[in-house]
Amino acid sequence: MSKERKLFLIVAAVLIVGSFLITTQMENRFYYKAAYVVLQYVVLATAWNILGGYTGYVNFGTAAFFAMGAYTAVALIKTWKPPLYVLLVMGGLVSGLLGLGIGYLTLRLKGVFFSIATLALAVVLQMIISNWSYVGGGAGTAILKPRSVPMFSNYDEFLFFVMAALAVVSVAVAWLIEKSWVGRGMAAIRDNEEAAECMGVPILKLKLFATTVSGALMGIAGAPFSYFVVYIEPTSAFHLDYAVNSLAMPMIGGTTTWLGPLVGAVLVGTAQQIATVTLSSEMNLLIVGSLLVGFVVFAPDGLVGLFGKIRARLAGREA
Amino acid sequence: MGRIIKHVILGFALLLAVSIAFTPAAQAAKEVKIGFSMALTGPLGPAGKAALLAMQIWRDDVNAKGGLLGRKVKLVYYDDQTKPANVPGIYAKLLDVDKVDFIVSGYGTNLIVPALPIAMERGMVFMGLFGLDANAKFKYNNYFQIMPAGPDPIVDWSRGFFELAAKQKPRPKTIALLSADAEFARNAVAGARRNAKKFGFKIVYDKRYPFPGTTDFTPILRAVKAANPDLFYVGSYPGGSVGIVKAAHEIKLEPKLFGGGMVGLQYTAIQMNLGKLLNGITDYWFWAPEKTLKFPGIEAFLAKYQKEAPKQKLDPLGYYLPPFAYAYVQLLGNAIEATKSFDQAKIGAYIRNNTHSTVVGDVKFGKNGEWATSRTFQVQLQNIESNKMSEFSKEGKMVVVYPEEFKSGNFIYPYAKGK
Amino acid sequence: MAENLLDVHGVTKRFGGFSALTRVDLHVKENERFGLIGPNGSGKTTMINCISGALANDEGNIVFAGRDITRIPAYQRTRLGIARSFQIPKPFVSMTVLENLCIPLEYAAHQHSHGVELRGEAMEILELMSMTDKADVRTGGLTQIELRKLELARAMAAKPKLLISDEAMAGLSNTEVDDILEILVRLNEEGLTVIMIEHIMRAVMNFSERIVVLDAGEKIAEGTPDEIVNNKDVERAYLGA
Amino acid sequence: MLSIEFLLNALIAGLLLGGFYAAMSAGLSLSFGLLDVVNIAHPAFIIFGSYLTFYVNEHFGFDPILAGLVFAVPSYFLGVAVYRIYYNCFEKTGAESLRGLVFFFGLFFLIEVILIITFGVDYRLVRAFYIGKSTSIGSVGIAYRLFVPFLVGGILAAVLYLFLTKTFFGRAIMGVAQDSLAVQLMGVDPIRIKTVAFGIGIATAVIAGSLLIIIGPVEPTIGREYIGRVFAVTVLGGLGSMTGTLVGGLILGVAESFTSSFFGPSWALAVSFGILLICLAVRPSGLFGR
Amino acid sequence: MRSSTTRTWKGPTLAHSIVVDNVSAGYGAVRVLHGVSIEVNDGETVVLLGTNGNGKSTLIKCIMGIIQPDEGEIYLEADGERINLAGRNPEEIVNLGVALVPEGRRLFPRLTVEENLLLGAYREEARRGIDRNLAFSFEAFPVLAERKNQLAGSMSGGEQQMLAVARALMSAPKVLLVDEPSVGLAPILVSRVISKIRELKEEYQLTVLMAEQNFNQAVKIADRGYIIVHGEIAFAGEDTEALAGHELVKKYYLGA
Repeated sequence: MSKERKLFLIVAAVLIVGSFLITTQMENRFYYKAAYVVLQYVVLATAWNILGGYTGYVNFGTAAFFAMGAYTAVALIKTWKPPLYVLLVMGGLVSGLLGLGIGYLTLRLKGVFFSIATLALAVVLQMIISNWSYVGGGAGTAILKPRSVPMFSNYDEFLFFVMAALAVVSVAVAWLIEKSWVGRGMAAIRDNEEAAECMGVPILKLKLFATTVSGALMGIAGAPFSYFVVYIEPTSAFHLDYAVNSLAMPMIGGTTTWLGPLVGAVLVGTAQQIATVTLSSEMNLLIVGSLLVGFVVFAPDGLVGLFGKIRARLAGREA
Repeated sequence: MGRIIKHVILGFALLLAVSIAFTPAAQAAKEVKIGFSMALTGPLGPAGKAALLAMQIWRDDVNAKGGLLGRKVKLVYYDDQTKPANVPGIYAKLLDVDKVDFIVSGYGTNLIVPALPIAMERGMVFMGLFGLDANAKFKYNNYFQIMPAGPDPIVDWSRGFFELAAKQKPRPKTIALLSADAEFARNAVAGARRNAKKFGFKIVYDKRYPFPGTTDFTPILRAVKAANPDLFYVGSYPGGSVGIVKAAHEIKLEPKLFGGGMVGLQYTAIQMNLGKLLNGITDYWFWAPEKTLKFPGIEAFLAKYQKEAPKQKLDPLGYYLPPFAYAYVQLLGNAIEATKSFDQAKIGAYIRNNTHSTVVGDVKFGKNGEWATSRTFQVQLQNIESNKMSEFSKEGKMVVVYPEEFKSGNFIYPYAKGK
Repeated sequence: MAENLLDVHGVTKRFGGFSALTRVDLHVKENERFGLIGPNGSGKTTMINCISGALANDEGNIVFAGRDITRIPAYQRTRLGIARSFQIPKPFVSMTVLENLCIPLEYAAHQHSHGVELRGEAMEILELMSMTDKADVRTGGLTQIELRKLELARAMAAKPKLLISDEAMAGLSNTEVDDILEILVRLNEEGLTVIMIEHIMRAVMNFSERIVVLDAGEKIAEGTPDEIVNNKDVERAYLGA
Repeated sequence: MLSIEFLLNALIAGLLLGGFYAAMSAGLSLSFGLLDVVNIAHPAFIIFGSYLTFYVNEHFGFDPILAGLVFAVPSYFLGVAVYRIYYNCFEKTGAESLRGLVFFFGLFFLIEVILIITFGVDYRLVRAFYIGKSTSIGSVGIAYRLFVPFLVGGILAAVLYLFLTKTFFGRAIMGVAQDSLAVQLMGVDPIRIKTVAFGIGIATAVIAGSLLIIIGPVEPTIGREYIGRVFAVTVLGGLGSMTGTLVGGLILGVAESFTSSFFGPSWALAVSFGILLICLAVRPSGLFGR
Repeated sequence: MRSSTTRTWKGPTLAHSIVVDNVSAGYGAVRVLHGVSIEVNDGETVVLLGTNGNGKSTLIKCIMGIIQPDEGEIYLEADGERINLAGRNPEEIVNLGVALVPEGRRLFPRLTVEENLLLGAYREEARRGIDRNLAFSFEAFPVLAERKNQLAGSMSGGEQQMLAVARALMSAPKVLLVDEPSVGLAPILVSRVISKIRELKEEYQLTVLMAEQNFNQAVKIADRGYIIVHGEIAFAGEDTEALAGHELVKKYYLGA
């Protein structure tokens, strides 16, 4: 167990260092921008999956948590322009608390009501942000990103590195949860709440843990958003696409393991980036929608499950 | 253990595949490439598509004459889906992968601002298409914006409306302000608020409505009616504009002057739907088939546009955005020709320092790349008798009542008289 | 005489206007084999739900191992040593049999203490149930009998002081019933207290040292199996007046 | 500003809007409230209906209401097909909770995209003789544009109410949600009942779509604005109660109208969603939850 | 125990009877019934006795098509026709004129009393006589008439059981199956329900099969009965007196 953990952490560290080294070598900014978006979806999909995949509660409000992270950052930037890591921490904190709150309010309900409540939450928060003129309100506001940053040749590369590190960290968090007693307890809740409670699993605590961690990761992913787009306004920060994608990606990749959302986010996210600059975006949406419905109907365990099945079949043939 | 390593390798293989996918095809020889993002889907999609058509017409016009400095023009564009988050990636791709020679903006403030820092970093001339004060924070000197708002765009935008109001006898005293809760409308109303103060009108109602998400405007307009304003300035988007006009007629809301910043009333489909309901409304306008606005080349352009538009299900008349979409690339092209150079700094300086003749008239830029003087028309809709399209391509329906210089008919006051 | 492990004092549970349990007392001694019987709808399952914490009783209190547990949540009761099996099996479907056992082992028996070899312990329990060959099978691949055994195994994996077996034998063949009885007897010999709810009279009568009979939410009899068989009230409850 | 007349007008406007909200939510009340099928895509079907209405109004001059009624028939079969897929893929295997929800979410998205591809992203409107006219009773003004949807919505809710309580089939729909085995014991095939009920739900969504486009212009993604509203109405009124849906719709309409009138329209949406959140937290069975 | 060969074929009459022939059934891999054969002849009231978990309800569910038997056959002999029930689903069987008062009543708690009754008359044949049957239900159970607009879920247990019986009769059945009518009822109500069933049986000329653990109540109305233990017919009493051999019954019941 611990040997596996060590190896995983080493790989994670190597990936972070690797993504830093990439920035010293490669110039083309487009790749950084595209990679940033894909990595941002890795974080969101992984975060969604901690609650949705591991624990079995479908969150339609990803955009709310994401945007709360982004707007926490905007408010801070407007106030005293703290360094990025402060934005990340605060964005995570606010969205984590939001997750805790909404969890406390609704998790005693049937799963479906939780989902509807998250949907409603996104709308209410968007309204509130739209009416808060300090962060630009409905009109939005332009955010000047710092002109330079030590060790990086420009801010885009720095943002890419930050998001790469966040992606690695969030996948690592998901992995640690999955492999720990917490993750096993979450799986028990997903399978049967009543039985889980009778086996000694503190279901309310674990569910609140899941909403908090999931929300916090989404908030952290949102914190650098305003620096990335330079201009932030509620409709784009609260866009339903975040909810659809962060749910579709794990569904396509597979929801029960850390690998599923990663694979889903990388594949679908990359495909979207390519489609944005090649196909028309209607086709882009059509593809995501069809993939989502197709996978849910035909391959409910996602790509990871599909590969597992194929491998099992091949192994069976060899034997 | 081995599994993790395998996954990592898999991941890198994937990354590699991705970068191959993004590698551009072989460079076509000797074209001048102009790159931009455009809203082809999403809320701004319809207008964005029309703008694209206008730009394509310009490209064909230029190429028919032999191109720019002997090189053919090629447009490279991607759909930003009206999502600001897509814009930075698109411009990075245009510059680093497609290696375009020039960039111009997409349509609308939200989609211009995310691209501006990129243009700044690369020191490129950046033509803007309908951005409202987009450069206020950046103050980039090579940014030029084609919408005729004026040097202080947010305030100048509605100045005409207020100047008209101030001239009436007896002088109106009170005003109600209503805006959609989104970028343009809020800015427009913010400007109106300042103008109201400047002209000494008392604000008796000042509220925002959610956009999108408002189904019915009746309760809102009743609240306005209860406040009984002389003037009613509205900042709204197409969906809301229609709802507001209809609800205003239903509850017989009759301020003395009504309109201002309502987007959508300039669109042919909406005009055809509202028909007679439009009469008497005074709204901002950019171009109308009035005798005072026959700028050189505009009629030829519109003829080409109107031939193609129905095929693409675009606004069939195209008076609103297309002439300006044509003009902002026309202006860039003319600058290239005039300087006989592809040097960004030279072209920027030329645009900054000269007056340019375009299909939307003479353009001179001032502070922050906005027009040196405001030329936002106030148009009053008059004598509309039916819902037919031909109704709106005739002279005398969209009467320019401000500024004096372009005035094409008489202003009818109060609103109820024009109804 | 051993001390009472479980004391249920005057527990009442109402659903709307309907009283499922009316002031019921139960006293289960340490290491006792205790039978709880009653006709259908007499309130047996409600009683278990109140003891295990799935339902909150309206009146009365429940004391387990000297501690009042009336208001503490179900998972903590399990950790204190009350485990139950479900009448209708509720396995964790995404897990293998072994992983199913690891949940209670980890959460209730060891409460996440480090360095415990869960698999080994789980295998021991499976051995007891003669299910070792199914350790790595997902629960979807189990037969009904195996699912019932899993229910029991999972309850035992919580390492309880008190095991409540809710109709664990319904539908099993005679030999299978004997198998399970044997397991329960052995566990009891090792110190486990067992409450058995069962319709298979042969099993309850043979197993139990003491039996309580519920009817329409009230306790109508208590005694040794012999006393119960010859109790007129019990006969009336089962055979009707 | 707080005159009786003003109050009355705000109330009437809210009630008119509320009747329409009830019509929008009636189908969801069937599928979600009675059949436990969480049809998140319901608003997308409404917008789908708006576009069908737009198409025949634009090209053949069909009256929008008539168009809605005519299209209700084929869309019933569309609903039947959707439910068949849902049943076979999710309900039968017992995987409906998570994946079924995601299925409908994906469907929502697909319908949007298909509408964009077919009709473009423009705002679309319809014409009808009653649009733009109004009447007044005393000091209370009533716009036909709102009154017609209110009327049709009310009739729709009433017809559904009568159908559910007065016909054998309707009672079977009510029954199937409560105990599908017991319904079988009455000689009813529960799957058939559910299929028909879901189909009717989609048919009403399409009718509601024709009402929506009478009230105001519609674009393909506008359905998103109504997800929260229709669920708010359904949950607020109490799952599965047609009377509750009607009352829930009226409450929401009046709440929005009052907020718009007295506090400013920008809070209207938040207030109605706030009601939903509070309702979920405090009394999930809704006002009329039986 | 009877073997299936002793069964006599009835000529073409309007008779309705049920024949269960050597049926084995269960849930998943759990066998609950092991080769059970019973028959219920036209106009008879037959009780199926035994404590819970012995297979009474499973047998009733088999007849009703809720569970399909693994082995053996179930016939409905109706109007001279012999219809195999195995493989049919409950709604088909209801349409053949068999109705069940299920264990636990399974009313529609959020429908009114009257709506519950009307839903009982869903099948085509029952709709024709609906007014008469509804009137009869209200006459037979005056309490239902009093509470016809009350929600079924808000009534007391005894009233609910009455409603369940009345609802089953609304489908105008020829054969009535009753599963554990006494569950959760006070003794006084049990006897009231049981005697009502007898009364109705006479009135409708029904054939009744009742599963019941309350022995003393059940034998009051039974013509004869079976005792089922561990999924097998342990005793077939040709009349109530044979069943009343208390000691034997007690043995089977309490396992003593």
